[in-house]
Amino acid sequence: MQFPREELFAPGHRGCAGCGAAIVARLLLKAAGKDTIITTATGCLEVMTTPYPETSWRVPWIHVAFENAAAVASGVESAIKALKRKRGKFANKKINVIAIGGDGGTADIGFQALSGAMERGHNMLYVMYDNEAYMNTGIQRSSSTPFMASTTTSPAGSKIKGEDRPKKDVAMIMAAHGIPYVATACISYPEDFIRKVKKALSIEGPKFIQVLQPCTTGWGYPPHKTIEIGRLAVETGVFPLYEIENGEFRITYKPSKRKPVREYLKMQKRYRHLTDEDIERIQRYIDEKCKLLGL
Amino acid sequence: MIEVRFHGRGGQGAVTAAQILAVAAFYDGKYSQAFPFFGVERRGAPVMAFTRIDDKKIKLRCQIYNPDYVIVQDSSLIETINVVEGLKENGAVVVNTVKDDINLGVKTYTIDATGIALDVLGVPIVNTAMVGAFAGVTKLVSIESVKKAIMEKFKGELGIKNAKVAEIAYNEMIKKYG
Amino acid sequence: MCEVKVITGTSAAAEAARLADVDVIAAYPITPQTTCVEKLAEFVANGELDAEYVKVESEHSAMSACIGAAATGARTFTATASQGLALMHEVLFIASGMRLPIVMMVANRALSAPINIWNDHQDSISQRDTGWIQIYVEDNQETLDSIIQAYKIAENEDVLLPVMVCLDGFILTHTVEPVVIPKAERVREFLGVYEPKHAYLDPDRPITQGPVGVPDCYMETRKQIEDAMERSKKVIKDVNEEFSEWFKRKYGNGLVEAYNLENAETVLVAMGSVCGTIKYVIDELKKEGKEVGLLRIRTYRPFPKEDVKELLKDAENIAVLDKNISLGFNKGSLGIEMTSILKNKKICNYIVGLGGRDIRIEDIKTIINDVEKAEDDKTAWIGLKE
Amino acid sequence: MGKWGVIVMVTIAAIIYEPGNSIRNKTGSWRTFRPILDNNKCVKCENCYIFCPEGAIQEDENGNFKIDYDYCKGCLICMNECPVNAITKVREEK
Repeated sequence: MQFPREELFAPGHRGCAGCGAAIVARLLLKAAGKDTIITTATGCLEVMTTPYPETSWRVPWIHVAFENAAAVASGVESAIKALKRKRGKFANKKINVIAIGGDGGTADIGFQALSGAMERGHNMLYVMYDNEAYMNTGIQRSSSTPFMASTTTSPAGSKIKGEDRPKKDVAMIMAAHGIPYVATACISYPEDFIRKVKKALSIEGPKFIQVLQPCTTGWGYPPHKTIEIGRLAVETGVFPLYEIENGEFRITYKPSKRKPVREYLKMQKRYRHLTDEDIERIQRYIDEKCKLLGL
Repeated sequence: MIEVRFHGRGGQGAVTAAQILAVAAFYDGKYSQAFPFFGVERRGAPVMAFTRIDDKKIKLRCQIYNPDYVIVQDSSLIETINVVEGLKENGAVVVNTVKDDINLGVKTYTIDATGIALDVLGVPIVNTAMVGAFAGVTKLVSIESVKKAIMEKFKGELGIKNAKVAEIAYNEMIKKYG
Repeated sequence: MCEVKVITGTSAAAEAARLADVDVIAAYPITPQTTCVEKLAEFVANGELDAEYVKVESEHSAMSACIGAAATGARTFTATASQGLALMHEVLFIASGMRLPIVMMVANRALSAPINIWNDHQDSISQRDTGWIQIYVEDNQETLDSIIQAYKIAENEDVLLPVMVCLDGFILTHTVEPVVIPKAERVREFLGVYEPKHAYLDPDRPITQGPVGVPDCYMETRKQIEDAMERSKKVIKDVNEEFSEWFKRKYGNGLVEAYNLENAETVLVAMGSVCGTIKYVIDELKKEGKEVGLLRIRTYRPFPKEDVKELLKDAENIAVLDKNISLGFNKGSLGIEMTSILKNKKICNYIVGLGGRDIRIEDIKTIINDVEKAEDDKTAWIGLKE
Repeated sequence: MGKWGVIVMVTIAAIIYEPGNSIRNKTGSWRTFRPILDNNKCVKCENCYIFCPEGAIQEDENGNFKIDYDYCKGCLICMNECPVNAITKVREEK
């Protein structure tokens, strides 16, 4: 038996068939276990798991607003500390405090609260589930949307070919905060993701994991391809897997030979407007990035 | 009710002086209140602060327009500000100066607070001297309470020295004006 | 037994939070609240208060962290003013919607633009409908006492709503005056320990807080808050009584304070520190044989409708002072609300003290003369430059 | 029965005190295709188990993986990720 069997994320949630965010939640809870408190930013994951009076969460869970999952988590963490110390609450249990936000709630509107919480040194893990756009409200671009991807607010038109800016590198910005642990992960590599979550939770202080999560609706591919596409994102070098532990960078998965990005792009409707030259351009950009990281 | 206005420059501790006076009055068993003129002044700019002293609880919350006393911590202010503005008819002014012949057209008491401060503290911070001088002139607060208030505000050696400054200023005013 | 200190309003607020033994403070400095959060930081640094102090990067995160902490079962405190309160606006609704008994000091200050650090009530009045109980205090003693009372009110199971205690920026926050500071043990005994039954995040009892409020449930959650507001009136009155038994001080009936109302045909209605100046003028006029009354609204939310109706039933001339303005309606919020409660009464609304404009003794006298002469309802701005 | 299930009395702050009660919501009706798992072909690699967004594939007491059709939404990730083609699909007849 390889993966933990305890299911702390209940079925019956209203995510799309093939939802990557649900896989993030399920894997995350398998890694963290039951002594965990989750704060969640407004977004797909929050909406689909808690339409009153139903919840898919079997761990204590709180949602407050879109931009403050990290700030709420810092309040939770502080309360646990104070109540343990002053009133012997929580029976001296080690409680994992985990904030979850999508790329919009993390890289955009929640960025300030995230930066503050990481800088203050709270003992918490922040998990950014990255599906590269505002999926909850119908696929609008975020700063995590990749170059040339078409979204409803960065549409592929006759003059502008989708998103005109490269993807914001949130993990590296978090690393620049000097926190003890930063990692990227992808749901297509569950052992790697679970290992990183467990490792993060074993470290005292603020931790950040950015987990790539393909979205069937937003990226435009059939639901059964969720894992396959995530795997291609990693195999092509589009989304490299690494961790930075106490400032030390380490690639955690190195494809033996990087696949052409064309294979990845061609599977998704958000890239269907790309010409051969566009794909070449993206390939060159990815090559450069991978070179920097030693891929 | 007695209303006092302090004139000083930002960084000279006019607000602290007004507070020390209020605390001293409280130690004497009176009700008191002190507040700054709520400005945006920075170090060096002219500033004001106020103290109210009464035998009963002070309800009034507006600024002070007709003070009974005005305390001028820096005589150079006299050239730029009408320090006696609104002063009550039988009111008085206490000015920090080395001159004896300042004519403001009202009852004026002078003291070389800077000299005292330099002697004892080694720095020209005159707020505690001015509160001592005010006590000496008006007898509205006891010097014991002024000293107590100062020692509470400034801890340790600094408090002792400032209390001494206030006492010297107090005695000088008694000697000078009776 | 008690200690009396000559302190500012912000210090009084900080002392209250210390006495209430708060567990978590999350705050961001802003004028004129700053000295309150500085004082609290000092208390924590010196071990005079055992609390976690979260040095957040904004007011939005201050309230968010308080929500997280309160939802975990901690007693929380924060403080803000003006732009900071406006930045919190979104999360204020969430604090009350999640029924978390957070207590916040608001150092009332005008809103930009133009930027203005001085006092009026526009900041907290603009949070009227957020589901927070609002207490407006007259002096520094009441600041301290009200924050202690606020915990007792907020944590009452009939209430479970957050409370903001509003004190006038600079006029109280930066004014020193004598304040009685009760013994910490006594306050802690008065308040008891906060033991939330409805909501706390605990792995041993996994609950979901803040779900999607579908149309089938949202309206009920609003009605529940309204009902709690209504119930809070009695709780506020009871706490005021109980507080006076313990600490020998009380503030009217908790909701309103009547001053010289019995024989007065002319009555001023106001909130906050200006009530002190009004009382001073009333005392002066009384010496001249003139009777003028004051109805001080202490809790703006819940609004003491019943008390107002009863206490003003014989008033002929009602002057309502507002340190805020509903632009486009040319009335202050208190003016609008008094008009909706009191039918067939002459109610004149006076806009005063915006952005720190001093409210002088003469201004109060002008208002009294004006309302007595007025033939019908009106709005006038007092203290404007010609 | 309302759109969101029966809400008789709304709890304070709409807090949900019953962890994981979304199991009341049987999402199996969403399916167009039904995955069929052939346990004779299964090599117990756990791919279908770990990648299922619903957690609808669970191990039974004999160590065989089983699909819970009450919740399976028919995304067919399991079929796609099965290395030995032990999972096939059939159209749901509705």
